[in-house]
Parts: sequence; structure tokens; C-alpha cells
Amino acid sequence: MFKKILIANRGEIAVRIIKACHEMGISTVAVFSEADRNSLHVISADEALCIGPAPAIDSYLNIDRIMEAAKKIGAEAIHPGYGFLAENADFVKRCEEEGIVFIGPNSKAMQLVGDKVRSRQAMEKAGIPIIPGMMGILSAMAEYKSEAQRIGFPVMVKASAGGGGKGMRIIHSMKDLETGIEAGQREAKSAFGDESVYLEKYIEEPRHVEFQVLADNHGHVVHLFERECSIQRRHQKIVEESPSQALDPELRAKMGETAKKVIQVSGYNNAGTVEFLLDKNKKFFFLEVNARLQVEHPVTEFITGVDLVHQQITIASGEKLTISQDELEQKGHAIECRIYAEDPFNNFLPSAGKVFFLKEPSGPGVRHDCGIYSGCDIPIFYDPILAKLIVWAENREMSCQRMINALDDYVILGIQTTIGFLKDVIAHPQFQAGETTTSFIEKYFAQWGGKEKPEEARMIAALASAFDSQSKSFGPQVLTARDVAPSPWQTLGKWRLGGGN
Amino acid sequence: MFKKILIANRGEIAVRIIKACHEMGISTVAVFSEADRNSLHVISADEALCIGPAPAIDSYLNIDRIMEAAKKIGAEAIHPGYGFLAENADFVKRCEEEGIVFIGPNSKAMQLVGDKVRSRQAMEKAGIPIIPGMMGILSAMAEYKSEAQRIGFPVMVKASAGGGGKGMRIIHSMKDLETGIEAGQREAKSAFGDESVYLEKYIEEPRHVEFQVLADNHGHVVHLFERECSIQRRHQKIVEESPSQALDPELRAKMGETAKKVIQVSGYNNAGTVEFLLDKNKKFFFLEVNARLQVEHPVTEFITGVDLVHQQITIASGEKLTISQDELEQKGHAIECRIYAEDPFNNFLPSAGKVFFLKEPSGPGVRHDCGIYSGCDIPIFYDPILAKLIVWAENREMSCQRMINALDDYVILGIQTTIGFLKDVIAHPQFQAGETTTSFIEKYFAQWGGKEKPEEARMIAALASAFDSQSKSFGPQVLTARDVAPSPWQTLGKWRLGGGN
Amino acid sequence: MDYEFLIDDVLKKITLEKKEGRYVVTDDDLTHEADIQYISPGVISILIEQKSFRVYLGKDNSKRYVCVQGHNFTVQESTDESGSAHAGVEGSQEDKLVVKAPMPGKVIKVYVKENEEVRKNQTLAIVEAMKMENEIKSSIDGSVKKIHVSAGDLVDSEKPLIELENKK
Amino acid sequence: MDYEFLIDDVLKKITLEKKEGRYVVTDDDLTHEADIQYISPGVISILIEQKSFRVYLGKDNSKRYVCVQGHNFTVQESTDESGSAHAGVEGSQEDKLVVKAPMPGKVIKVYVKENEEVRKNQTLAIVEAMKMENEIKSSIDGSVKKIHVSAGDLVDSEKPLIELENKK
Repeated sequence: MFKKILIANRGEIAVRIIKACHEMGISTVAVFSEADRNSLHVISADEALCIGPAPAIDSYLNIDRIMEAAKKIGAEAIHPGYGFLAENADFVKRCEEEGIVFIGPNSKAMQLVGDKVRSRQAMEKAGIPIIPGMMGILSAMAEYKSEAQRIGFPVMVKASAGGGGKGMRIIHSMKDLETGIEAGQREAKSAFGDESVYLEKYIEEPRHVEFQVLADNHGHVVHLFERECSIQRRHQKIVEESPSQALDPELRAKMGETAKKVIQVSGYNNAGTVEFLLDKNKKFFFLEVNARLQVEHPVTEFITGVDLVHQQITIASGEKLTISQDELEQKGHAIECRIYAEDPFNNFLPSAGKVFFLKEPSGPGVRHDCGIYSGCDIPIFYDPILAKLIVWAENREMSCQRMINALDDYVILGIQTTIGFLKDVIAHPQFQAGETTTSFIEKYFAQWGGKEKPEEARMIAALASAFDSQSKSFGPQVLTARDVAPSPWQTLGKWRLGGGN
Repeated sequence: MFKKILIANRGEIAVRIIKACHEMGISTVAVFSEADRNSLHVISADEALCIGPAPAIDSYLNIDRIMEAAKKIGAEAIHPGYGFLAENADFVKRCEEEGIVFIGPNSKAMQLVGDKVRSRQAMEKAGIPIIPGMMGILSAMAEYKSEAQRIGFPVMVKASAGGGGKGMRIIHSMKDLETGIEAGQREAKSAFGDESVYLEKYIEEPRHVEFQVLADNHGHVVHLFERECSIQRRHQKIVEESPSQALDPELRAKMGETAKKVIQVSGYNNAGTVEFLLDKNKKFFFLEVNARLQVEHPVTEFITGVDLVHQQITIASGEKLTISQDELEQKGHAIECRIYAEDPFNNFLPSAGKVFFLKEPSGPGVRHDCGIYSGCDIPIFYDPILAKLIVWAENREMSCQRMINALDDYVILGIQTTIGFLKDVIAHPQFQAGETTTSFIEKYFAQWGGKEKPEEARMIAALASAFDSQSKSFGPQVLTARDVAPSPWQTLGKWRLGGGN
Repeated sequence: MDYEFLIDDVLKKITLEKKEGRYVVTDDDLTHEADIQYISPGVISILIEQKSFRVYLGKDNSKRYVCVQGHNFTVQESTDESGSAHAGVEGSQEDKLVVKAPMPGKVIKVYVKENEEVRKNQTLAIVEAMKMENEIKSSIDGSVKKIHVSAGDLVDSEKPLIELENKK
Repeated sequence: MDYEFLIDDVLKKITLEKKEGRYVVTDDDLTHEADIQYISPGVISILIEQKSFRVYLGKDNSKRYVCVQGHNFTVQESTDESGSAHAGVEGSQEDKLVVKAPMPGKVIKVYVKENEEVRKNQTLAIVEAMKMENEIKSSIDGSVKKIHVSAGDLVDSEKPLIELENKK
């Protein structure tokens, strides 16, 4: 087993990986940009190295600096988390060449599944159901037009190197095709350094159902059942759950076997996720492989009891899988809500600044994977994810209740977050009924403006403020505005989401 | 289902019950003594009523005041937690008479299992294995002496009304019998208002293994497997786990069936625990029924996935059990550590005062049932339990690692606690090997004085203090000593434990 | 004492007096007795009759952030100063002619050239930050007077990007 | 600046200087450069070379409570004042003759009578609190001069329970 692991990431996922390492007796190294000196992952690790300026391209995406840090500090392995270099095949290759273990798939498999067009070809050949669409990348706009014609509108523009909604766009008619493809190319380029995009048939109101997979270096593969991630905003998952309300045991087994086959065909190892779209007729299509630990992995950990980060590290160290498919079972129901630094009252514009107060929710069946603390700054340079709230209960009904209760018990002051919005999503009758599709938010929350706040709460807020201005001792300290990035987002126009996981 | 429940308790268990009620959509009422105005349970509840002065006898043990509060506020049910009135049959009867639902067993069953001597008789009659000892209560000291002679030393003095180590004493020879019985009677009187004690054969180095049971009001009984609670200090459990390392499936099934029979024989309903001693030859003896929610109930919740407080409330509302014995299984391994306000460096003397800082441990598989917060006062009037740390992992080895890691991540400043001591208990080779008996602490920790603190940590402590005295902004506030009870315990002589659960 | 707060920009008046160790609150015409305590830094416990409220409070130099029962409020003392600061948000006509970077970020694309005519709400440039693209739009019908940046530039907050001029 | 602390009652000297935004620490003869920040109320982050330390710090008026890597320390500034306070703990011979209640609690039993002879460490009474019984013992060989309480009494901290006198 490794003695020292470098975590090439930041935020909640870096903190979560650090905890897993400590439980396994492994020493941890954080790397950080100049904007992240006081971030939680730096404070939580045993060692920490600054690797460059705030822009990710100069720090968290800088392969040379990360390799240099790993060598300087004597790390035997690197965990990439999600985002940043997690799915960068060049980085994986570089690790392989320099004899540092990359905790993730091998570079060849990463290259294949990372190239959406090539992997579509490979999967079609292996008999995996795929969405009708282009089977190659084109250069001329005219060719995209004729392909779009062939597939039939609406079509999806997707980044070949992509994942997680980056560079993705729905195009409803020929007149929007050109600007849509250009925007997709630009975002793809900025997110992955590769502007290739392709077109696929747009499937209406599908469910997004993905299967978690573990594959060791010795050819053993198991799946750990599904997560349903249909609740999305701008192609970005915001709520995930397991089990999916749409699967019965038969369909689950069939999709699980398909997921394992996808992994085998790809020559994939370590933890990965096989994404499917499930249409209204319960027909499923292979979408892509996410070659990393997913944001939503805790959902699977809750329902199977398997610690996926422990497994990743164990597999990367060369050990054989000790879990067999027969032993695995889904128990109870888990839901995850992603907590973003975004203002749901104002078109979900990012909200950077200082967190003046944090109260983490807690209780039986409540897990909070957190990257922030009272007094920390949220920089403007990175993904707006602050934390994840995950709950487990015996059944879906109690799981929803527990989530609502935990969101009620969750306080973040100073910046805008999605907490209140998520509460209304979980409480929505259609969500409670399990009627979840990728159009859910668009359909039921396009006009969302929050509920009227009760007059009593407003009176209590005034009372507390009056008390605070009389009170000398024991109040909160005035945190200085030093280092607080200005938050001008509120005053601005239309934003487009260009990233995420 | 109930609309409003009054919780006749304080501390972590009251907070835990309040959370369960909120998840079930039930409004909560806290009651508090004058010493507890600022306690966490008061702040967490929807409503709160002061029921009297600090001494428990005038507040938490005062049946009239609690009934009055319940009626005034319109509570339909009372949850007693553990300790205080939880096993007081008079209180249960009073609730029954006044039409308020007591969330626990009926008064008749409570009376039977609460009388250790009568229940021993009943169990012997039903063919349940019991420890050799007295079958009745005596009045004259001379009779105790002849009974002790008959049973053979060493003998245990036990409170007839007792539980949780209260009034319990081991007597090794005739010359210690009289003072031992007197002390036991005094403690029993003070804890239960009943001085009756009896004698039992003392079983050497047994394991303490108990079975969690749920029984509805319609005659359905299930057991939720065992908890091993052998790690005790002065007959007080401090670490609990499940599964027990001493049971194989056959013995587990046999003990589980016996536990269910005990419950049936007693006419018992709601949640309860059947305690057994398991000797070196894997022979087990019925000890007693704990007619309440146990401190260590989260261990069972983790390994079975059943929320025992939800079940208690559901059963009390008259619903049928929806869990069947076949569906129940033990999954993974859970450990609980009780966090006491005691000074392990000084003979575990209680440590009252102000908590200047609290950092709660967290992470996957970590649960913290907590009754305190940064800035709260620990009053001297009640049980020294502050919180419980419970972890779950796939197997016992990882569960131990996770516990050690979580204890490392746990900070309480200002008062002395058992955190450091517990870390050494879990890390002890004999604990890791599963060699746990009720003599464990006596055998391996009699001379415990903590490990040498590393010089580096001492240097960092000095450095931080120096920095703090230079620093003006952002440091912790000096919390005023107002309301802090003096903590003179450290300077005193020998203490005897007179209570607990 | 009388207090006037802007709570989420709506005026709220309240009176709070200390009387024999307890507090008396007057809200509109209703008077309550309240037991109010700072129990922990940033946490206030309020008991009014039997009701228990836990309030979280954070503050910077000008604002209080308050959370009551899962509802977040922004509370400002209602003074002349805050009133005028409010009015300032609108900005002058002159300001409108200088298009500034809304936050530190990267210029992704500039769509216009100097002297080009533009319409109100036409997209002039795209600036990216926190993984989102922000379309910078024209506030007027007019023309481009000067362009200060080009694609790929890193810009600081408030940095002028483009100057416009009104139609002559 | 030079600091002298009593850490868990053991003297520790350290020097801390601020130099160009960073700190220089001298501990014995070793000098380190350190990056030290208050990141949150009561939480300090220290980076020394690549090592990362998270320190928790609480304080009352006379003491700091510090936790480093799971180890708790009590830190006092080593001044004359703290030294003399320390010496005061021992108490005078006169004090020893008045047996006081160690804390608020309840007298469970008084084992002695007035004028009864007692030996050093003999149990005089039992006081109970926080569910534990505390045996109150004689500090001298002598006799009981006066008894101020009886079983069942509630006593406050520092309340005299029993007065002793030395053997004549």
C-alpha cells in the first residue's frame, strides 16, 4: 500500500480523499494555487505545496508543476479527484512514464472513453445500444448541416472530449445550428483543450441513469448499481439518487451487465461510471463513460456500503477486488443535493465572497462532504460547488423527508447558495412521486422565485439584529472584507454555463 | 401519527429524538431546568418550557411538572429518552391514566422487568438461563450473609430497580459484604428511590452481549441482533460494537430467539434491550431487560439500517411492525464511543465548565450524536455524557481505523474529556484482536496515563499561542467566565460512580 | 430603543427594551416578552412565550446576514447613508458609455470593431469566470468609440473594456 | 518577540518575529520560516516548509486551550502573577482545618460527630454531584471541632462542612 498520496484537486473532493487516506494510514499532500492558501483541503492535509497562480491553467491544470510537486515531496501516487486533470489522458501517460501511480484508469482506456466519437464506434461494434448520431468528427459547417438533416432535429451538440454538460447544446432547427456548434466548440476548447464536437439525436424527456463500476488491474469487474441523475439544470446534475424509480430488477440487471461490458470493451480499470439515457419506453442508450470518481459517488456508497475511494486506492495499488457481484446489494435509498455558490433568485449567477457563518447539517443518515468553513473565501476562479449533502434512509419517502430536514438545518451566510431552491425541488409533488426526467427543472422550476418568507421569521430577524446591536459580548466577529472578491454578478446580464462535472 | 411530542430529557438524546420527530413531521417540545436554559435541546426544539430548578429531582424527575407541561402545551405523547424517568413505572402509569402516550413499554411490563428479582423468577420459570443467585429480596444483613455463603464469593450486589451499573458492586469476601451492601442500597435509593438490592454469582471476565428488540402493540416481536458492550469502566459502558466478535451465526440465532422469548414472557412492547453475560465457554445468562432506548442504540441503527427512534414513535402510535425477522440482517461493523466530561488523567473525575471550542468529527460512515456546542456550559447536576461518536465501515478493522481517525479529528477545548483515552482503547492490540471482556479496562488501562505528547505538537502549541497574542483580528473571543461552574474536582480525593446508563 | 431595518430591502420597525433582565419587544402594536441570549458566537436563542427560535447571524461592515428557521435575510440599518448608497446603484448616463469588466476574468471573444454601430442589448464581448461565460451587452443604441481589450486578455474587475458613444 | 509559556505546566520559550508578511520562529536554536493565518474564529493554519498544521485555540481570561494534531495543551503566559497564583493552590495550614464543599452538591452522609477523634485520610462525609459520590477526607490527625451540615443538605461550592482542630 502507498505511504503518501498527492491529491491534485481542491474543495470538497480533495477533503474527502484526504479523509479516506488517513483512514488507510496514508499520508496526504495537498497542492494549492495562490488563491487557495486558506482553503480547507490545504488545512486538512499533512503537507501542502503551492503550485502556482490562481488561474487553473497555471496551477491545478499544470501537469509539469504537479509532477514536480509529487517528486519533490515523494508521493507514490496521485489522486486526481474530479474535474481538472481527472480525465486528461496526457496527464495519465505522464504519470505512467514517470513511475507515479495514477489513481484512475490506464491512459489507453482513458483516451478511448474520453473520445466520445471513437468510443461510440467501439460500443456500436460491441453491440451496446447507442443514440443515433454522427460516427465521426467533421471540419466543415456544411457537413454538420447535412448530418443534422440526416439525424433529424432536435439534435444535441456534444464535445468529443467532454462530459458533465460541458459544451453541450440542444439545437431545435437549422437556423440555430451554426451558432450552437461554434459556442460548443469554444466551450469544449476552453474546458478540454479540444474543440471537436459531434451531433446526436436529442432524446426528449429521458431519465439520466448511470451505473457505478469497479474494475481491478486483473480483469475483475463489478457494477454497484445505478444512480439516477435526471434532475439537471443546464445539463448540470443537481440532485442524484439511488435506486432509480424507473428500474425494475430485470432492467437493472440488464443495464448493469451492459455497463460491465462497456468497461470490458474499453479495457478500463479502477472506478468509473457508465452513463445511459433511458427513454419513456424504458429503452436505454449508452451515453459515455465518466473515467473518474463522480461528484455523486456518495449515493452509491450509502446504498451499497462500499467506500469507493478506499476501493480506488486499493485497486491502484495493484490488489485484487475482494467484492463479488453476488454479494452486492442495494439497501434503502440515498439522495444527494449539490450545494452551489449560485443565486437561485437571480438566474443562478455565481456568488463569490466570504462565508460569514456555516452550520453543517448532521444527524443519523446524514453525510455532508464539505469544502468550506465559517470565515473562508469562495474564489471566483473555480467550480462553484461548495459541498454535497447526502442522506440515506430505509425508503425513498423517508429519504426525501430527511433531506428536507437536513436542508432546513443547513446555514450558509454571506454568499448565495442553492439550499433553499433544492428544498423546493425535493418537496415538489412530482419529485416525491418519482416523476423525474432531465426536463424536470425546466418544466416545474422555470418560474421559481422561492416561497414567501413567513412574517414571523422576518420579525425574529429584526429582533435578533436589534439584540445584536445592543449586545457587546459573544456576538459574531465582524470579519474583515480583506480578500473578499467583489460580487458584481448580481448586476449582470445573461450567463451561460461553461463547465462543471 | 402524533402532531406534537414532549421530550422529557436533555442532552444528546433529547436532540437526537427532536431530529427524528422533525423528520416525521412532528412538532417537538423540550422541557428544561433552570440550569439548562441555554442547552442544545432547548435551542433545537420548536417549543420549550422551564419545569423547575437545577436538581433533577425538582425538574427532570418531577412527574407532576412534566405532566403539567405536556398538558399545557398540548403534547399527545412523551418520549422519555434514557435515564431520568425512562424506566419509572409510576410515570408510565400516570401517562396511561391521563391519556398521554408514553413512548416506551406499558407500565405492567415496565414494573416486571424493572424489578430484577421478580423478573429473574419469571425468566427462570420460562426456562431462560439466569445467573445463579438470590431469588428474593431480604431485609436482614444476616440473611444476605448466608445467601452470599450459599452462592459463593465473589458475588455481585445489584439494585433490584437498577440498570446501567447503578448501585452495583463486586464483593470478594465476607468482610466486605456489609459495607458493600450498604453502599449499593444508598446508591440504589438515590438513583431509583428504591433501596432493594440482591446478590448474584459474579461471573469472571465475561462478555456483555445484549440484543436489541422491537415489539409492537399487536404481539409482533423482532430482534435486531446484538451489541457487545464489554468495554466498561466501573460497570459503565464506554465502547459498544456490533457484531460481537464472540458470536457465530448459530449462537447469535439462539440468543436472539431467547431475547424474543424474554420479551414475550414479560408482555413487553416498544423498543427494549435484553442483556446477557457470555462466559468464557460461550454459555450465556440472562441479565436484565433495559426498558428504554439505549445510549448505544446507534450501533444497531448503523448495522441494520433501522431507525429505532422512528420505530419507537410508530409503534407507540399503534401501528404494526412492518419489519420481519427474515428481512433483517447485519451489514458491516459499527462502533460507538461515549464522550464523557471526565478527566482520564485524574481518575476520571467529572469536569464541568465551559466548552470554549467544539469541532465535531465528520466524514463517510461517521455519526456524531451531540448535546453540546462551542460556548455551552456543562452543568454539574447531570450525567457527564456530552456526545457519542459512532462509526460504520465494511469490516471491523476499517471500523476501528475510522474511529481512531474520527477521534483524532474531534476537538473539545475548555473541559477534560475521554477522547484521548478512547483513542488508546480502540488502538489497543487486544481490542483490535477482538479480545474484549468486562475486565478489559481494569486489565490493560489501570495504569493508563496517556502517551507522551510529541515535542513538535508542543512547539506548534507555543507558536500558535504566540501568534494569537500578536494577532488582533479573527481570533477566538474570550468567552466570559460568567455562568461557568467552578471545577474543583481535580483537587479532590477518591470518587465513586453513582449513576449512568 | 427603536430600530429601523431594511430586511431584504423592505423597511421593518421594531422596538426592543431591556426590563429586569428580560426583553420587551414591540412589533407593530403587539408587545411580547422575550428571553434572548447569545449562546455561541453567531448564534442567538430566543424564547417568546414557549416558542423557541434559533437565529444565526453573520456580519460584515455594512450588513447583517440572518438565518431564521431556514430563511435567510439580509439586514441593513436604515440610515441616510444606506439610502443614498442604494440610489447610487443606478449609475449615471456617462458611466453607461464605458463598458466595464463585471469581475476578474478572461476575455473570450470581442464581437465588435471600433466605429461599428451597435444596438441596445447587442452582445459586444464574452468574459468568462467560475466556469461561466458572461455576455457583455450594449446599454445603448450607438457606436463603438474605443476597444481596450482583445480575446485572451485577463481583466480585472472594473477594468474598462469598451467605450461607446451615443448616436450623433 | 520572546514568549515564555507554561504548557501543561512546563516552561517553553519561543521567539516569533514578523518579517515581510511571513513569520520567523526560533525554537531552541532552530529557526523556521512559517506561514501563519487565522482562518476562522479559533482556528489557525500554520505551514512550515511543506508541513501543514491545523491548530484550534480557545481561551478564557487566564488560559489558552490549544489542540494540535489531536493533542490538547493548556497554555498560560509565564508571568509573576501566574506563578503566585500557582503557589496559592497549596493553601495555608489554617485553611486545612476547615473542610469545604468541593462543589455544589448534596450531603449524603456525615460519618463523624463533634469532638470525635479523626485520623488523616479518614472519610468524614460523602457529597454527591454529577451522579458521583465524593468522599470528603480528613487532612490531619486531630478531632472534629464543629459540624455545619447534615445528611440531605444541599451545599454550595466552598461552603464549610466541618471544622477540625489539631491534636492538643
